[in-house]
Amino acid sequence: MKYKFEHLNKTHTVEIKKSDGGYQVTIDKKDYDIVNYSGHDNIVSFKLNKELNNIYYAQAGDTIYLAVGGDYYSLVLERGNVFKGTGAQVQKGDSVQSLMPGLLVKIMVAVGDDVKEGTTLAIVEAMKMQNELRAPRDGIVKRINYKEGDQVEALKPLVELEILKND
Amino acid sequence: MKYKFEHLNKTHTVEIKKSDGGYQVTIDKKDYDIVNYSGHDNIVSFKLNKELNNIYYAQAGDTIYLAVGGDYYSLVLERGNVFKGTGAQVQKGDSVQSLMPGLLVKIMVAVGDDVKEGTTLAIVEAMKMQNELRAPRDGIVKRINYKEGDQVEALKPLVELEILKND
Amino acid sequence: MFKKILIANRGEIAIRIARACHEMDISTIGVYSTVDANSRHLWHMDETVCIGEPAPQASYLNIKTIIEQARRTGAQAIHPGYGFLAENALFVKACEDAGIVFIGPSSKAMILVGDKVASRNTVKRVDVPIIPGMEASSTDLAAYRSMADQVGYPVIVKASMGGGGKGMRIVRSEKELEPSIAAGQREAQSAFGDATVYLEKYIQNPRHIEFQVIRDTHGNVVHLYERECSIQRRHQKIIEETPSPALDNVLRAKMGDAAKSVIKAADYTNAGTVEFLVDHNMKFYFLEVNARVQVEHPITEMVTGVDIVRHQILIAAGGELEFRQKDISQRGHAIESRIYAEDPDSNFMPSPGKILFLLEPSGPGIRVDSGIYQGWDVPPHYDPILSKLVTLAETREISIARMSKALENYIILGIKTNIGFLKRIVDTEKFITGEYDTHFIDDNEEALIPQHDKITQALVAASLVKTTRNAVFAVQSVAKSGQVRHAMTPWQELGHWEICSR
Amino acid sequence: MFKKILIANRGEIAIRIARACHEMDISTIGVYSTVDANSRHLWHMDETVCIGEPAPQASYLNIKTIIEQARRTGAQAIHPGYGFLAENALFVKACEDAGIVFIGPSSKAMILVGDKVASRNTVKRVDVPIIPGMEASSTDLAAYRSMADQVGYPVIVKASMGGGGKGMRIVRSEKELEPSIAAGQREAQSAFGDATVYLEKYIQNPRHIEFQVIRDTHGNVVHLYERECSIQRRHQKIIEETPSPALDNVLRAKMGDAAKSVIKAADYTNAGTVEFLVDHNMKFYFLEVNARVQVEHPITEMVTGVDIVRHQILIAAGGELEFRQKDISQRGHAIESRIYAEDPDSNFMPSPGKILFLLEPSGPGIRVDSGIYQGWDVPPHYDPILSKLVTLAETREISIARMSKALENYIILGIKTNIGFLKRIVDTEKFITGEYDTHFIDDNEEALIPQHDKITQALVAASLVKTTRNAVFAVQSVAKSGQVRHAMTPWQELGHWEICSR
Repeated sequence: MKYKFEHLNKTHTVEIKKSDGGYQVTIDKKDYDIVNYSGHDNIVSFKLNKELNNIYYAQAGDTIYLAVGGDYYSLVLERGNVFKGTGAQVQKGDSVQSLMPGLLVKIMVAVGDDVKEGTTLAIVEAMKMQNELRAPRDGIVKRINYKEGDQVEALKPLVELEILKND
Repeated sequence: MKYKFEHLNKTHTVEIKKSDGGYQVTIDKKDYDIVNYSGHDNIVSFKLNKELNNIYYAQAGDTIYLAVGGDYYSLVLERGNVFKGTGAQVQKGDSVQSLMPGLLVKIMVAVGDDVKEGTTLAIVEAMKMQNELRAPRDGIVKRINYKEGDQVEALKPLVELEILKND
Repeated sequence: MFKKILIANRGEIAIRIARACHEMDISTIGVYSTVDANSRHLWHMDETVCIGEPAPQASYLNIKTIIEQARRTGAQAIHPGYGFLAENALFVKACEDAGIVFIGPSSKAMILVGDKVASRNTVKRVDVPIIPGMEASSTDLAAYRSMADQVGYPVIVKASMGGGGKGMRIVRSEKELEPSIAAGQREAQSAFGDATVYLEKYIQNPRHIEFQVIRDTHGNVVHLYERECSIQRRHQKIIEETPSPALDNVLRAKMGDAAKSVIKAADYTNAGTVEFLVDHNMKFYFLEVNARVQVEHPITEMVTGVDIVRHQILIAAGGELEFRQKDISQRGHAIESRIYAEDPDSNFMPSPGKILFLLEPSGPGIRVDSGIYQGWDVPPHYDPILSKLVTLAETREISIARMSKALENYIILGIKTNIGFLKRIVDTEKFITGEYDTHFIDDNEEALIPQHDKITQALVAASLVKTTRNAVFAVQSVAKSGQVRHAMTPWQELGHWEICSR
Repeated sequence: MFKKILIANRGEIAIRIARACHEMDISTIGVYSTVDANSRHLWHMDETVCIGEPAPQASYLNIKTIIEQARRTGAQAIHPGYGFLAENALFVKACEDAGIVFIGPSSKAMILVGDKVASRNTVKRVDVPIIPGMEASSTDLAAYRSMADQVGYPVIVKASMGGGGKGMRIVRSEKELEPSIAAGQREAQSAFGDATVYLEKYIQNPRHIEFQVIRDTHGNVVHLYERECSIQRRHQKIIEETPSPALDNVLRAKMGDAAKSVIKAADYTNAGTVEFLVDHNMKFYFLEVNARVQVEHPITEMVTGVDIVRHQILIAAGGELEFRQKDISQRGHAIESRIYAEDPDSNFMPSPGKILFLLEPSGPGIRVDSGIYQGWDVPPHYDPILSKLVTLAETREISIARMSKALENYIILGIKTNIGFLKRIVDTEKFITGEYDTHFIDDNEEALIPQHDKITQALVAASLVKTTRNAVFAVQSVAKSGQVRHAMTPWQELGHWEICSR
């Protein structure tokens, strides 16, 4: 079997096959011998380079979450069109939205304002932490869909921009 | 919905239907009003007679296991032919077997012996506890399938009897 | 003693309080916002009441509704926990007016210690050293500017009603002063509903050491020794320990006495904490009084054997302390790590979501005060604290080793947490030697960044899971749904044991 | 200090020992029988070795294999835990011969205290009171009969190599004597591989109180106070507490001194326990020495703050105790409940099988030493102990309340356990007043029988689950299998919160 896993924007290619007494795993072209494998509902154990590993895991959709000796990994199995957002905001065409639902603490711009890339447009607070939403590119504020004090939803356009063609 | 649950050899009939603001549950012909129900993967909460209950549960096959404020229940949903054994041995025709796998500590009879109902035939040890297997009826020992010191399997005939017709 | 207490909080602290109540045979009323209808603290309550929409202002900060529900349910007292209304003098006053006992200080003491400027003046009168700074807040920028000039930069902007680092800003030069004050005011308004800020001289690289004090209404006052709280990220404590590796017994006794005189001077009753900064010359300065049970109270409970929450309730009911200062000693060494739903790989962005798998550590010297469960959706509306992991051991060295192992065995999958980050902290040389101050996190950034040097093991595990486990899962799921096969006895299922396959 | 220790045990005690090792930077070698390949103790090991078939004789009691594997893996020491080989002098000798440190007493001391008859003689020499009985065992029934006549019935048959109630039989009249000796011999043979039994005067309704002693190889000896172990079922302790509600400080000091002189007289080193019976006149009698770490050691750790397993290792490595008797005091009150896989509804029949759901209690003053996990199949081959729940609180009253609540919050579903039975014990008036003896369980049978008076709630819950939950389960299972839907962020999944529905 061959898999591609994404971890923090890096893709790793993993090939796994049965071998005498275990598995051979090839990661990014390097070979590893796996012996003494045993798998349970949420934990797998195996020896790699003579070291015993007990690794907890859980899965949701294409993401597999792993705890490896106090270190944590979220690997996303790549199969075509996978959601990759990890930053505090995502861009959808010409709008800016919060990745988290939260309280709209402050709107820093008004409709018609000319904004430069990086200008703070609004501040959203979630889990007692404030996040600044910044303009992804230069543009003009076309529409603002919430008012200060509103609870904003995740991934819903908050400030819509008319992006200036830069050609 | 109507259910029959068996608990410690007693069958309870339960009928449940939606009501205004909750459920009406009829147990063995007595009515109960259930309000403020919420259900999760392994816990259900509801109010019964104004008391709040948080009850943990898990299911396997037709058995539902419940923890109710420090008290434990195993309810078996009845649908036809359900396994009901709870004693330390079960009878299958003319043989005696251990309900648990364990170590055959002692065989008290030999082939050809005439045994009375209640005679101890063998002693099996499991989890550091010794269990005596007794003759379910009068009979003659026809066959013994293990020897002392053997690890016996669960529900496999250990001592076979020729049951005397009592007519 | 009270028969019924309303717990005006959520999460691990609500559960902590409910436990103390039940042990004293007091029944508990839990409150929740609509988003918390499935939260674990409700499982520990005898009665539960929905108090409004998710936004804190609409529920956990809604004084009117909470007082109303306490009355309706017949609660004789309210325990506020920490955060939310815990240090809100208006709430304390509302309780007093409604004839409900507030488990904490009187509104008068709360107002005094809650006002950082007023409390500085009180403390000065009993000769406890304070940090040079403003005696009063101001609306005039010039006043701030002249104070900053007087004590010398760097200075620090603080919320007058604050706590927990909210509203704080360090100002290193005059040109930063105005924007820092504005930012501090905005955060203070949002966090405490009061925009008042004031200025203090900024102590460079201090240690943050606080003393737990407990005082009954009969005039008995006892301190329960110190907590070292210098491991902070963005002014937020994340690891605390006691005893402090910095104090000797002479200084410890001196600071303990100072803490008690502050509490007495404020006529403060119930449990309270006196915070100090300690500079590199081991000179200490009064910082503020925290008028609540603190997040980090468990480490004190573990080394002194005193149950702080239980005593809060006893004192609120008019009881007299059954011990004196000489009866209290420190035994062993305790450390607390705060487990937060935040992502160290993404600048500690909050990480709410569904907990897919949970395994909490247990065993000798391990205490977990947890507010979560497997399958729970952590909502995004509140503080990201999930639980607190506390270790107690004979020595500091063993307590650190125990914490490191316990963190490794604290498995939360499905959301991001700071567990790995905490483990890297307790594993650093600087933490182990105890030579750290409040700048520890910034100074050791390199060592604390996730290295992800076990990516190979993770990828091997993931590919093994994908190859061998997902099929098995499907079968298991069917069995779990209770729809399928005839019940087998466990005995019948035996027989397919692996043979020496590990 | 050792670099590698082999832990010749399984379950919770193997995990307890592994924790101590890791905290001391010692790596661990775990052993397992084929049926234990999936057992939790292996997760706590740095290396694991399969030592044979499930039958204890073939694996955990297999001296040759265990010594061989210790040699092969380079273990410098072996910790035996309790049960299995822990008190087997042949094993201790085999370790000594192989140059591997046995973490426990020398084979010489083990032989002495392991022989109940020889140890009685040793104890008599240091003027510690013993129960009247045989000075030697015999193969002649007449000798037993004359001894019984001499001390008067009732008498008790005991296994010479015994412990934990195995092989014991109370004999109330001469006609019961012969069959009881035969039964005791059979059980002794099966449990300890030695059929030798002896007779003692049977003390009516005694309390069972033991003292934990610790002695290094440099002659330092300290007792860590008592454990009250009178709550027993079929001579098996199930609940222990410390301090004992029966002792005053004078008797406590006297018994502590007696315990230390027994240990010194036997030239016993490492941790050991001296068991006493205390009769209704508060007269105490030496019973036996338990030459191992005991199941109930955690309660001593909690009230004294001393880590017993850690000190076992330190002493075995030649270390000197860093404390003296005056440094040790009791603080607070600790209780332990042993969680067993057995069915109180079916005469406590063992109940192995699959654990479908597990939630262990946690929080202030709660310690869980657990050897299980959700999804594990508890095998039928070994002792039914699953875990130990320990509470510590300021007072006995609060410790009992804490235990009662913690038991209620200890959820094990899928197999039968004694949790409900334990809760009923700590809830009885007699337990709460502390007026109990070793006959408590028999005397209070009525109150301890499961009433199942919450069957209505159980049936309501079951019908709600069947009606509303099983469909949801099916969906969940699919999601869990990782086969289906496109990954959604947790944010996208928000929005279907229940509105004040509780």
